[in-house]
Amino acid sequence: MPSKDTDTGTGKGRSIIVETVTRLMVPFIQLFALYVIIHGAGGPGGGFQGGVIFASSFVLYVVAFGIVKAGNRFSERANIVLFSTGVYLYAGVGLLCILFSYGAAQFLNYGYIPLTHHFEENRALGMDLVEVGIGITVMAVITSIFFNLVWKRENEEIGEREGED
Amino acid sequence: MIFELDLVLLFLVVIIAIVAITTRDLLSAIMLLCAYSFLMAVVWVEMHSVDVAFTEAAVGAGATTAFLIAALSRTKRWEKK
Amino acid sequence: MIVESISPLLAILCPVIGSIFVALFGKWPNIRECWTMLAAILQCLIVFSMVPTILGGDIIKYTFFTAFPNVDFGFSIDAFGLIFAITASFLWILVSSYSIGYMRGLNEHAQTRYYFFFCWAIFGAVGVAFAGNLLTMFVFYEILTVSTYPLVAHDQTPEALFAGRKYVAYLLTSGCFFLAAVILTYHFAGTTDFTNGGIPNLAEASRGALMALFAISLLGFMKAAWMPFHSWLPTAMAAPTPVSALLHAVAVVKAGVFGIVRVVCYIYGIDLMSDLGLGVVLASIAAFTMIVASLMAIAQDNLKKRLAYSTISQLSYILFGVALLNPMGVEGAMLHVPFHAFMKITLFMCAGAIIVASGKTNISEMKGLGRVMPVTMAAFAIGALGMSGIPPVCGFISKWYLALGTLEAHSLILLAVLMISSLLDIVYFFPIIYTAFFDTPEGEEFGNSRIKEASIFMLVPLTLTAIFSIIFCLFPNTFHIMDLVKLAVAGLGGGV
Amino acid sequence: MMEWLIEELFAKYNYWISIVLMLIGFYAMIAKDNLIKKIIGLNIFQTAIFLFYISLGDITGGTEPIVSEEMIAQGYVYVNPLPHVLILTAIVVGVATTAVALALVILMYEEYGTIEESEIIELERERGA
Amino acid sequence: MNQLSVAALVFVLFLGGLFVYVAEDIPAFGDPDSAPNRYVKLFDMDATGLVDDLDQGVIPASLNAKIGAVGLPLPSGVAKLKEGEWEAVIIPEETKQHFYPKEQKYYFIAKEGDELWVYRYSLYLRFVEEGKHETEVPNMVTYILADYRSYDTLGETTVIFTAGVAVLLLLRRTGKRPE
Amino acid sequence: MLIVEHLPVLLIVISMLAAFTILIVGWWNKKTSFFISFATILVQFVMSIFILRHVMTVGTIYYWFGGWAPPWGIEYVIDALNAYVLVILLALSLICVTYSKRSIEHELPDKIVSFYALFQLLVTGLCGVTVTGDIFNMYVFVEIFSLAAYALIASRGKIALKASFTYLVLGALGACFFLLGIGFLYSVTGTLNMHDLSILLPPLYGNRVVQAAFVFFTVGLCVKMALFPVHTWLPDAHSFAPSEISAMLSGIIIEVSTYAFIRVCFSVYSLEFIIEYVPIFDFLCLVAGLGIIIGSVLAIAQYNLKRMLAYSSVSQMGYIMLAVGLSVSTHHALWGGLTPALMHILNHALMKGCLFLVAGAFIYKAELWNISDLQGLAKKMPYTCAAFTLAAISMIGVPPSVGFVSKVYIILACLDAGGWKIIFVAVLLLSTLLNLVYFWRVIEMMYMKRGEGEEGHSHSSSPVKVDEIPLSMLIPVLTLAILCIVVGIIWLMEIPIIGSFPILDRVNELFGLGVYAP
Repeated sequence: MPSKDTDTGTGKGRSIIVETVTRLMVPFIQLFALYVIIHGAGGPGGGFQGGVIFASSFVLYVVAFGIVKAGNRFSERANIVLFSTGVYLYAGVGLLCILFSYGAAQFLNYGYIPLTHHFEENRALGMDLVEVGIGITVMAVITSIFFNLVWKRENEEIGEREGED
Repeated sequence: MIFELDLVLLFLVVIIAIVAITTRDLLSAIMLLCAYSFLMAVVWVEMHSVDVAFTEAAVGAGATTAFLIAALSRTKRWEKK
Repeated sequence: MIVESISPLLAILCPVIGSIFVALFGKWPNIRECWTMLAAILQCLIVFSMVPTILGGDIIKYTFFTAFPNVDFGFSIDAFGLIFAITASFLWILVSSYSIGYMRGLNEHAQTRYYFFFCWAIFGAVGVAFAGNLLTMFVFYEILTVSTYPLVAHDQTPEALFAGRKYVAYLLTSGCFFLAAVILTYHFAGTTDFTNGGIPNLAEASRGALMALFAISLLGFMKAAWMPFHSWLPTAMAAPTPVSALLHAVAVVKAGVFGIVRVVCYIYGIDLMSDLGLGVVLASIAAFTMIVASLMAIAQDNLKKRLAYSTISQLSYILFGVALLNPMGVEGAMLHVPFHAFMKITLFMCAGAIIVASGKTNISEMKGLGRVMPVTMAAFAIGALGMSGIPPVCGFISKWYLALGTLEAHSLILLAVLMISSLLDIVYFFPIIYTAFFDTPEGEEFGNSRIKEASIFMLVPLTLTAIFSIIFCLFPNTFHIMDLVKLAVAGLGGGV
Repeated sequence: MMEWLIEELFAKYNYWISIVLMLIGFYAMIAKDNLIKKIIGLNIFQTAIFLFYISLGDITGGTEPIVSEEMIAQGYVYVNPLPHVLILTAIVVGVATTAVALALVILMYEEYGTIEESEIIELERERGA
Repeated sequence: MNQLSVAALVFVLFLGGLFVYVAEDIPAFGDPDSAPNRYVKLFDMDATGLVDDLDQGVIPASLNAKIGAVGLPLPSGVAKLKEGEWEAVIIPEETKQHFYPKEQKYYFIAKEGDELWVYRYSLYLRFVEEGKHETEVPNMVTYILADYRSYDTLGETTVIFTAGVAVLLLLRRTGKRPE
Repeated sequence: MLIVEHLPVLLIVISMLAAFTILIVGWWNKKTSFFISFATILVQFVMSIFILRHVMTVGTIYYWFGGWAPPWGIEYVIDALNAYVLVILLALSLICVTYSKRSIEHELPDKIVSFYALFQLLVTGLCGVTVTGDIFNMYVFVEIFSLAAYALIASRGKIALKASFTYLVLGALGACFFLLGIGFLYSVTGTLNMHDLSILLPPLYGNRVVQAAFVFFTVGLCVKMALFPVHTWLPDAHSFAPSEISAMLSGIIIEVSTYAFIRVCFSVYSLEFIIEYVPIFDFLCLVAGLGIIIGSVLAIAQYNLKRMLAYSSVSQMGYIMLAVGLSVSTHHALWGGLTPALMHILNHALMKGCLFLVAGAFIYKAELWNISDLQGLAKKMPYTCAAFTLAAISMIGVPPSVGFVSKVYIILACLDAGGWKIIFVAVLLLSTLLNLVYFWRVIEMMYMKRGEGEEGHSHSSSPVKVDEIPLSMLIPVLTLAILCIVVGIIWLMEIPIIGSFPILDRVNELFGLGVYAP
């Protein structure tokens, strides 16, 4: 049986301070994550790191409120769509390069996407798009993995009971 | 690269790694792994690879630890023997 | 002269197509068996149609494709191959007819499977006969092995299963050695084609390697049931009698012996064999097998078992003849291939007829059987006489040539062996005839004559083969057998 | 001897540390009975390899690989960014492997009630018998 | 100490031995001239009579022949860096203009004694010197990650996606959650 | 617009996109996931045939990602070897995915969507490994297919979890070694492109780092391909995975790892290095020979059908590695070089694929796991059993099946190599016998042992009702079984069509094998 002190399941022993601080923190963490994703071009960071940070905000939420409450506020279906959306964005950008150049350019040759008139700037923008794609996928996947790892069968009953409240 | 700091950090990393695999309390092993990753990230910052260090801090010390603890919450905390 | 012809392909396709129809018409026994007969007759006709060409001194060739440099996958039919093919395909007709009687008589199960694999076994046997090189021969040899397994284990009793397992274990093991022999031959000689007088390049390999290769080749032909690798054959008598008859007197064991003759005469060549002194080795193996198997046959009470040991002994006559490495010996050996087949198949069919009609398997129970089953036992007597080498049955002719061969080889010991072995043949066959005809019957069944002759389907084939056994003695050139043998031996060249 | 110490052992201390860490991780992966310990060992092993890569790309007196005009003007040398890229990829692979491994561990715990490998093998043998 | 750990120790010692064997040849830590960081030597050749040609920006035929024999693309032009050191570039053929690198710094040629040592520049050089102009992004790691080696990154993202689906397959909540 | 130039990348990308799509669309309608997967693999298969044709008629395909020239960017290189493996890989995947429709609906009804998404990712990873020309890219794709494989193996739960975990630990270890090998090579050459490496390495062959890197590659990939001493993950993983995954594992995954090994040996390193600097191939032959025997012996000891097949895979990997090991010492045009190894890669995929699918069919129909359960099954499932028999006979090596051809070619290669390697002839023959023992047992059980309640000669009593598997499972099984014979004849016939010798000759020519005289 799981020991009590590592039990993240039921959210027993909730603390008002932790909850309040979490409520305050989560938006800032997410903002920071977005910053990291966007700022990847200029400084350290990028889609991957940003995605993980974004996911960590959900992790924090779970830690503070318990998996049941978090699970109820978390749409799995949307998450799975996000799973794919990110990678779609990435691979799609790659394919667009081929399409827009009528087969002259290679996969992921961003310069050929006609976002601006400048070849090099196209590259930079293409990279940004790709980073966003990575960010979305990583965020969705890390969140999903974490939720799946934490979620226990017993929680379902509790979840149903709380849902009735 | 600050050579003395580097050396001290690396020795610390080795010690933490050894303790992490020998301790019987899995929770502390996981926390030690977290510390290990974090120190490693510091070492890498110190080796001018900020991006990798950032990632390691976010993933190694963050996501991996979260996963491990999540898994631990559904299994056992103490190692047998 | 080499004649390219499609007829070998047609001959070999007969059983294949036959088997397909057999499987399709499995629900209607009459149509199914019609197809078997039809395929058998057609194949036999095609095989006979090749005789004139071969007698004209030509070789019929049909090549599918080239598998390796200098190794075609294809057929090449010479006189010796044709003898075997004639034997196998002609006897197939008779055995098919016999099978119908036997299988229906005993109301056997899984008859479609039986006929299906029967066709494939003939396919394998004729393929071995036609094979133009070792590789092709190997392919058909293995097909023969695999397709006879369901026949051997047909009864599906634990005993039959054991027999089948033993059969496969022995023969596929020997298949491994055969494969090794094929590849080593190819490695040493650069080709595996059967060549009159042996493959010339082979002589360039070292003595030790050739000796080893010969040993491996011999191990590869465990189908020839030479001792001490014979024990699968008596065990395999658990199969239905027609199977024992055709496959263990004709197709399977003869394929093994045929292979050894091919290796000795057409791969190594007589000269190389005598250079290497391998003839002595082969002769001693054959002599040992002849004597010991005869002795063991005496000890058997089960009729089929006794016949099986007799087969082991008789097969070694062929090896013995070849091992003499002179024309007379080889001629005797080659003659013994069809002659032994006709005689032994008579004996087996008789044994089967006895089983169907009276349910008796042991010799000691057959007292007075000759009075109620006169035709069967008469045929049996003819076969037995032939086996012992007594005229006017064809066994006499082949033994005569073998004896001449030993004289030509100036080896009195070998002559003595031959004589002793023939004597032993008489010792184990005559008691059966005596028991059947002259012993007073015991038990009631004979009185009420509840035992009758077996059905006409069985009786006709066995009478025919018995008659043929006599005809072969009186007119050895029936089916041009003698001509073919002479032709084959003349082609061997070298010291012959 | 002294020379060897200075040239091989001391000058390449990063490699040595990473090798020691690899050995520790490797040992834990093979010898530890506890499944979570194995995963921890795997993480240590991987991180050690990352350290090795990062050490390859380092240049004494180098600076972070983020281009800016001032730094070029001041004559800075950038460290080699390629190993960093490779390691970013490898880190992701590592976390993915860990996640799948943990999922397996959880399921095994639900199935067998233990996360010790030897006990699982024993239970399995009992079931088989 | 069970059997497994003994076996593991043996393996560890074996591996450690291998590392000790190797360590001597690993480039020194922080060396700016090591293969990944600077250049790797291709071959050396007799320098007699070639230096003048190189100085004038002409590539000697013997040098070309040797490079071709190794299997690398031939240089299109040579620029003198300083006394005894040259740099060769490759300009892609006309038909391949849509491939991005329009001019590639490829070879480094140095005169050592009376031999010419020909080096291949490492990837590092191009990433550092040209990356910024080619991609308009200052962070080298980002532009290598997302452009030069973007396909690896797509693979990496697919890896994490795979892990997500794998965990879904293994641990998906079976019951229906209340909405 | 030269579409054929883009085929290699489209091959991978549509596979990826299909995986992503399956996950989304499957959320609304489960049934679609099969059709998406099937259609994608079919398209991929057609593409791979075009690629093979292009490679054989026009020449090697190069593809530069993002337009970056090779040492800087990632490059795809497709020569005869890649194209050949690619076709085999996709053909077997196509067959497995067809088969999986009904069996997955039956076995994992609530996991269909994620199953197909992962299956598609598995195919993606395998294709990625096969076509890439960049060694780090290869590592990434190795990880993709490994992760997918771990999860797929574990998808049945229970003991499969343990098997999957063992595979995961060993696989991750192997991948780590591979990564370390890449790091070592990078540390002395500073490049990751395989062709570039092969140019820069020759002067450095004496360098210990280069030699150690080779050892790491070998060890890492040997774990992945379950060569004898490190095969321990294989039997459990193969026997408890869903059958189509077992077929993929045995038929393709370990073969693709072998492909990676061949690629590293001959494309990154060269013949000279293997012969003179790290003469590891003789050792490899020995290990493979040992693996052949021990795998077969262990297979005899099994009573679970799939487990027996899994051990047989260990032994068959030995065949392939033996052939690879012999490749450097043979120099005949026909069976020299990699020809026997590549032949057996195809042959093993056909045979083992068929056998595992049949084993899956038995499980699907009646949960028959053990060999003793199969008593008299031939009457109930005649076609399935016939397929099994054909494949089993191939494994034993009865002519003219594929097993026979590989055996002949490997033996010829042994003889060609000469010296002490002739003992492998004996090893191969012995292994044939052992194969005979364990496969014949099954055949006998299916055909000859009477089922329960069946009396003596009772063909007239109620015949057993034929109860075959659904057509969508039967057709793949029968296709593979028939291919076992047809391909065998094609190999023997040496006729110049796709899948026959010209491709293998091209491979040998590429690596300078088969004509090399030491």
